[in-house]
Amino acid sequence: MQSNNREITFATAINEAIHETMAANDNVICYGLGVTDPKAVFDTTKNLEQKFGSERVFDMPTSENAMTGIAVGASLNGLIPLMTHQRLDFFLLAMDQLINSASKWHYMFGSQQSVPITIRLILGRGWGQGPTHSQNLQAWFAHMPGLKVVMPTTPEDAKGLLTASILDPNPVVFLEHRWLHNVKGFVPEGFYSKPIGKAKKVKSGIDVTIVTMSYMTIEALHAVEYLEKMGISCDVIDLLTIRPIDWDSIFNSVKVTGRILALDTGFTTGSVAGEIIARVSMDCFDFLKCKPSRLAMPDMPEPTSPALTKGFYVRASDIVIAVIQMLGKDFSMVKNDLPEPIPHDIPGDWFKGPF
Amino acid sequence: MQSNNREITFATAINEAIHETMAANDNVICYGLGVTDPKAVFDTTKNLEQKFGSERVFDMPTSENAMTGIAVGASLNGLIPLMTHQRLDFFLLAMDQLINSASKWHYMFGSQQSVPITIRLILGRGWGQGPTHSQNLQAWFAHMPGLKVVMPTTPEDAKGLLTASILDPNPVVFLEHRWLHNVKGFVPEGFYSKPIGKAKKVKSGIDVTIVTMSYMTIEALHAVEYLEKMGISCDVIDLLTIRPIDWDSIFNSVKVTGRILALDTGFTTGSVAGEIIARVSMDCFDFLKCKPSRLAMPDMPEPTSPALTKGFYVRASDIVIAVIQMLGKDFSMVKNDLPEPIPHDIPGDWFKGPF
Amino acid sequence: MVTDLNLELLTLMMRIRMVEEEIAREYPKGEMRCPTHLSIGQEAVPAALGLCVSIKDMAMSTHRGHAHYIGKGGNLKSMIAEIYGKSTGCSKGKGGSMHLIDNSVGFMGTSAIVGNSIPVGVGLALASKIRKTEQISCIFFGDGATEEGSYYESVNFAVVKKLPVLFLCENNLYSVYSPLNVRQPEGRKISTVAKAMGLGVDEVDGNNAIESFKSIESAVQRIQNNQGPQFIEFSTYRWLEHCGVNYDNDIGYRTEEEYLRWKKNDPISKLKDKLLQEKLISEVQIKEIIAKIEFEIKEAFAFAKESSFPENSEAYIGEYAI
Amino acid sequence: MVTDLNLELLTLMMRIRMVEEEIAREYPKGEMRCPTHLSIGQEAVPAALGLCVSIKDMAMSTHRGHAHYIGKGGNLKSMIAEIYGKSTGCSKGKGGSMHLIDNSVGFMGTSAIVGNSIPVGVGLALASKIRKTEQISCIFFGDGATEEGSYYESVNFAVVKKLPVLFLCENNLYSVYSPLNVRQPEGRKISTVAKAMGLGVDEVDGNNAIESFKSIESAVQRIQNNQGPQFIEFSTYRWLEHCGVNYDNDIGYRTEEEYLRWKKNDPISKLKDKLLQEKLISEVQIKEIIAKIEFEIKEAFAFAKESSFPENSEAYIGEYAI
Ligand SMILES: Cc1ncc(C[n+]2csc(CCOP(=O)(O)OP(=O)(O)O)c2C)c(N)n1
Ligand SMILES: Cc1ncc(C[n+]2csc(CCOP(=O)(O)OP(=O)(O)O)c2C)c(N)n1
Ligand SMILES: [Mg+2]
Ligand SMILES: [Mg+2]
Repeated sequence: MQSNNREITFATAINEAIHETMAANDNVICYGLGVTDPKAVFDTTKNLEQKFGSERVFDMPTSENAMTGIAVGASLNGLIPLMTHQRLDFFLLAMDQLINSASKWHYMFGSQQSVPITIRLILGRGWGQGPTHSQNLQAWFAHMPGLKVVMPTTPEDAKGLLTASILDPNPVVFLEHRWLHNVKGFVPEGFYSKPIGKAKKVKSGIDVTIVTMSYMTIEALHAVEYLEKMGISCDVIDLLTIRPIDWDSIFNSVKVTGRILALDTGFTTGSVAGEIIARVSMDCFDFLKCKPSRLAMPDMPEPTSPALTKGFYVRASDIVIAVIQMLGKDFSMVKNDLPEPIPHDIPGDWFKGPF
Repeated sequence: MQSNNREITFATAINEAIHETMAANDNVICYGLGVTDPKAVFDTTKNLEQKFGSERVFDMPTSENAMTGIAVGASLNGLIPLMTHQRLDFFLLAMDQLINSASKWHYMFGSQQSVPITIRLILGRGWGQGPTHSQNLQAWFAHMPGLKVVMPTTPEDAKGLLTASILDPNPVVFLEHRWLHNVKGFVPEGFYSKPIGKAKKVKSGIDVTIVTMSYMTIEALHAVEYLEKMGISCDVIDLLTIRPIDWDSIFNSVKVTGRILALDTGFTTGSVAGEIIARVSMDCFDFLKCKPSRLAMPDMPEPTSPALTKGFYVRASDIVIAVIQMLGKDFSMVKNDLPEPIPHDIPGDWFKGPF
Repeated sequence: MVTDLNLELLTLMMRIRMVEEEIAREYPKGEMRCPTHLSIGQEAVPAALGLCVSIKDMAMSTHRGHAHYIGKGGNLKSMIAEIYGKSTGCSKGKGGSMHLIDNSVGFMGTSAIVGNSIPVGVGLALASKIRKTEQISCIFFGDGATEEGSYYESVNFAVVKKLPVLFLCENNLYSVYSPLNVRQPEGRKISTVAKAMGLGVDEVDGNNAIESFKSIESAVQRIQNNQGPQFIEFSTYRWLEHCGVNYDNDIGYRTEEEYLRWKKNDPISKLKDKLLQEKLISEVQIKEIIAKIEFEIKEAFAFAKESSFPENSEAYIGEYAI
Repeated sequence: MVTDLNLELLTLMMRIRMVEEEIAREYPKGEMRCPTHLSIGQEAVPAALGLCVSIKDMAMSTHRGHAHYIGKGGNLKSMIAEIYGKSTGCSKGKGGSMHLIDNSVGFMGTSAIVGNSIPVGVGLALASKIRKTEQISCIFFGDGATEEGSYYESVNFAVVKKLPVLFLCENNLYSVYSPLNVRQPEGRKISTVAKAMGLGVDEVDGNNAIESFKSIESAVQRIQNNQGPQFIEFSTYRWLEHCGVNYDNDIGYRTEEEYLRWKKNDPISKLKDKLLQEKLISEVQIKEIIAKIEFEIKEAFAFAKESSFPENSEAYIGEYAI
């Protein structure tokens, strides 16, 4: 790892990870709709074809299921495929190959062959993405034996974890929240990887444990800043990997704080956050000082109209309120202090739509 | 509802529900692989073609995804399709149509049209079904807004709930555990329906709440019988519907017992049982006398060899032990008293393989 | 009669074009906050279909659905309001540009998932056959959609059951920025495969409204004569970017020359010039048509803008039908 | 040379048949506790393929995979042990009859999900092309699998990328108990559609081992000559029930006459009688072959039965590769 750090975006970090990994290993191939087009999947696949040639980097037919099976087959014969989809929703076409082939191959053939494929899925939100361009179905993947599921937040983690995902001998689902692509952060140059399955403490505190993932970490950090001013300190754990989950980090934190709030970017019922509440309630029961809490998306398809998504997402203010409620304090000013940004349906000024 | 009760199997109850509903409503159609073949999907579709003709009852090409979309379209134009798959695993091919079309149509088109389709999925277990013929992925469906998900246990409930599912104006996933098909029970004659979304108390007790579903209810009832002899009484709630879940029934019970054990036929992590533990821990925290508990399938693909499935499934003895542990009593005799049946990989003598 | 048809085709194409152009003008203001795929350059096929079938016949479409909706006779105000996310929108703001519906004219819906609406359209026809309603189901899709497995599954079932389906493939050479040759074998025609699958097949210049009309008309007749499901491949071209409202010939996935060649082949100018030349229509008439459409469009946009947004609480309603 | 080939084909077919027959005899004892799909009647194609390609070439197969595994040269002991669920099985008991693998001879796996192994086979070929290993990927599937969308998606990609794939469709007229005509349009051939999709195509009597061999041989040559992916449709028939080991002509989905007609067309007797008639082989030789195979089978079953079951703890190992 080089020490020379620079501020780059999450999207550029993804791009660097692919460049570095393809340079390091000739067997890595990269394909998906739009991978070689002028928009380069939000710039994440920029210059790959130029650098590594059109045999290793290519566009594909709109055939999500077969192209996943093709990744499986290619991986069985020596390649390391990285496939990209511009929305998770499109990948629902490929559940047969992901679940019946990729996730089980190693187990069901007696550990003789492994399936080192990585599937990048982009999670939509806001700006009229609507019901079928906004689904955050990580809970499905986290339920499946044989899959690893990665959901980074920072550019640095994104780069290191994408490298690790590509080189991992197992099928990895790598989830990129669209609202993170333009977030900037310090990222080491050159090739490096970060361990899959390790959560990260992004803030230390003693009052409440906040377990979070992906874009929710951004909101959590806003919330924690506000809470600090109130004298409340939170232990914030960014999961990074949601299968396998780093339970030790969570349990150790809860054993100190005695309080847990789990955040999720997906539908509430059956969410990964729910699994976290369940495990903490079972494994840390005696440490809990108050009822555990969860904040996730409403159990509704995401509507398209901006009027309908107002107040629809979990925001810093909701997190603050949930934390304050656990501590039995007054939260009447929170919504005033932390109003929903206007416009509420974009991650920042950089986002000009439509995707 | 007629009062004349008779003992019939779960499979016959399913068959009756379809017969009655097709007779009551000319718009109901029934299709799926094998629906008209001599085996009649484990006898559940017997005589339907003879009775209702080959326009309304028909076999189909092996095209799970399109045939689901075709059900959606047919339902938008006045029909009420009932589709059957011999294993849930095959239906993974159809997630696009189930999730992106069926589950969202009503919402995303502003409540103008509904999609009254029912998908029967059979859940495999044992006898070498192996990794891709045994998946109990109800947690996926229970996570999806817009779907209803039904998992009955008894023949009586199966008949009433299948009728309700077919006639419900929404897409319903109806899950039949293969180990229930030959279970017998009293079933009313004639047309009747039972409400979707209502759980059923199958046993009243005060010490521990057991929340269960589908085949796990059978094991739970064995367990409860044993526990009764030990002087432990359980409140057993058979969910019947896992989306939407009847939270009131669960919470009311836990408020009395202060202890909960949730059972599931699916993989442990991310299971419906986990969601139940999470909700109970959040909503009934102050009532809990001890840590909540969950028993579900190992987080592993189901292996094929009978040697490998020995002790793999949740059995009455496991349930008994979990309950006794909550009460802090001795469970050293349980595995002796309640050994795994031999052979362990079939539901009973009636099962001759291979499916 | 023929004159009337020509005029109707021209008018309907102009209506589609002018609506899309107005959307393109207004879109940069950021009030239509949803992904929007325009059909400028592709007006002939939707217009021809709309004039060929009755409102009891059904249509299903895709992400690029405005033109099909308007062609089929969908309510303009409701469509514009939907794109603006208003409660008066055809999907009450829940769906946006990619989820248009007007059941009153048989426009049954659109899907934002490529290939997804094809089996749904076949299902409509299955019901039509079983319920003996004599409706035809018309399914619009692009060249890219024929790469999805569900397309083949749908075609196979339609042929097995001899369903009243008209498959309308608008081949505009691109799927997003991907040209055909990275997705389908060079030299293989979509219609050739369709024919081998068992569909009755035609191929036609999708920028020629009259030829498109004739092709659809005869396909509809073949369906009505029980000759089974039919397929037409239309060659056409979108002028603007895939999603959004700008020209994008500069970004490098296609050439300016290619675009100019297709622009010359504009379905609207071609028909207009022909009718003017043959004196079947006058400049004055055209001006009148334009004025009338402009008025309608103004009305529709005013309606949309003035309509109220749905109450926030509406977001939490409609998971289930009752 | 030709004699040798004939003899090899006959021997390999007999080997497949006799293994399946022994499974059928032992299965009712309930010690092979997994769904099992036999290929009795369909021995010619797997034998021909196995003799046409080298062990560096790869094969992917389906639920009905025993014959393909044996044809490709898979280890017999490991297969039988797998069906018995033993730790010495080719998948260590994890997979059973429907999950056979022998990487040492290029038998890359099978799938219990219809159509599922087709794209996987195409992926093998993609790697072969990119890594320039010169391997061919041979994909076995049934008539039913051609109804799955993933089949078309796979074919399309193989043609676009000109991959070294040989698609082998064993059309045995049934998918479980469903005859072709409820699943595919009457009169449409699977090979016709394959050809329209862009594959090089042949059609052959899949019960004629020599013809099957020739067809495969020439398809392999075409692949090696860079003529792109190839497809062969073999007409054939399974004698026993879909899943399990019994005759089931009595249950009503097919007629005894149909079965008898196909039984007369037995690939093994046909070749054997021909060779006997032409005096290219003697009854004595055949007895020797039988004795040799019987010995192997006895050994394999003994091995399987004597092998130990996997430790129970093995069930919890292998979720991930390390
Ligand atoms: C299943 C799926 N994959 C990918 C996408 C992204 N996508 C949106 S539109 C489109 C292009 C489809 O091309 P075509 O069918 O030719 O229609 P056109 O846009 O040219 O009208 C793609 C790939 C999607 N919406 N759904
Ligand atoms: C996706 C899927 N759908 C259904 C099944 C059930 N099934 C198992 S084998 C089979 C028959 C397939 O027929 P074909 O491809 O012709 O192969 P054959 O059995 O005739 O060799 C079916 C439908 C399955 N395993 N997977
Ligand atoms: Mg196109
Ligand atoms: Mg077959």
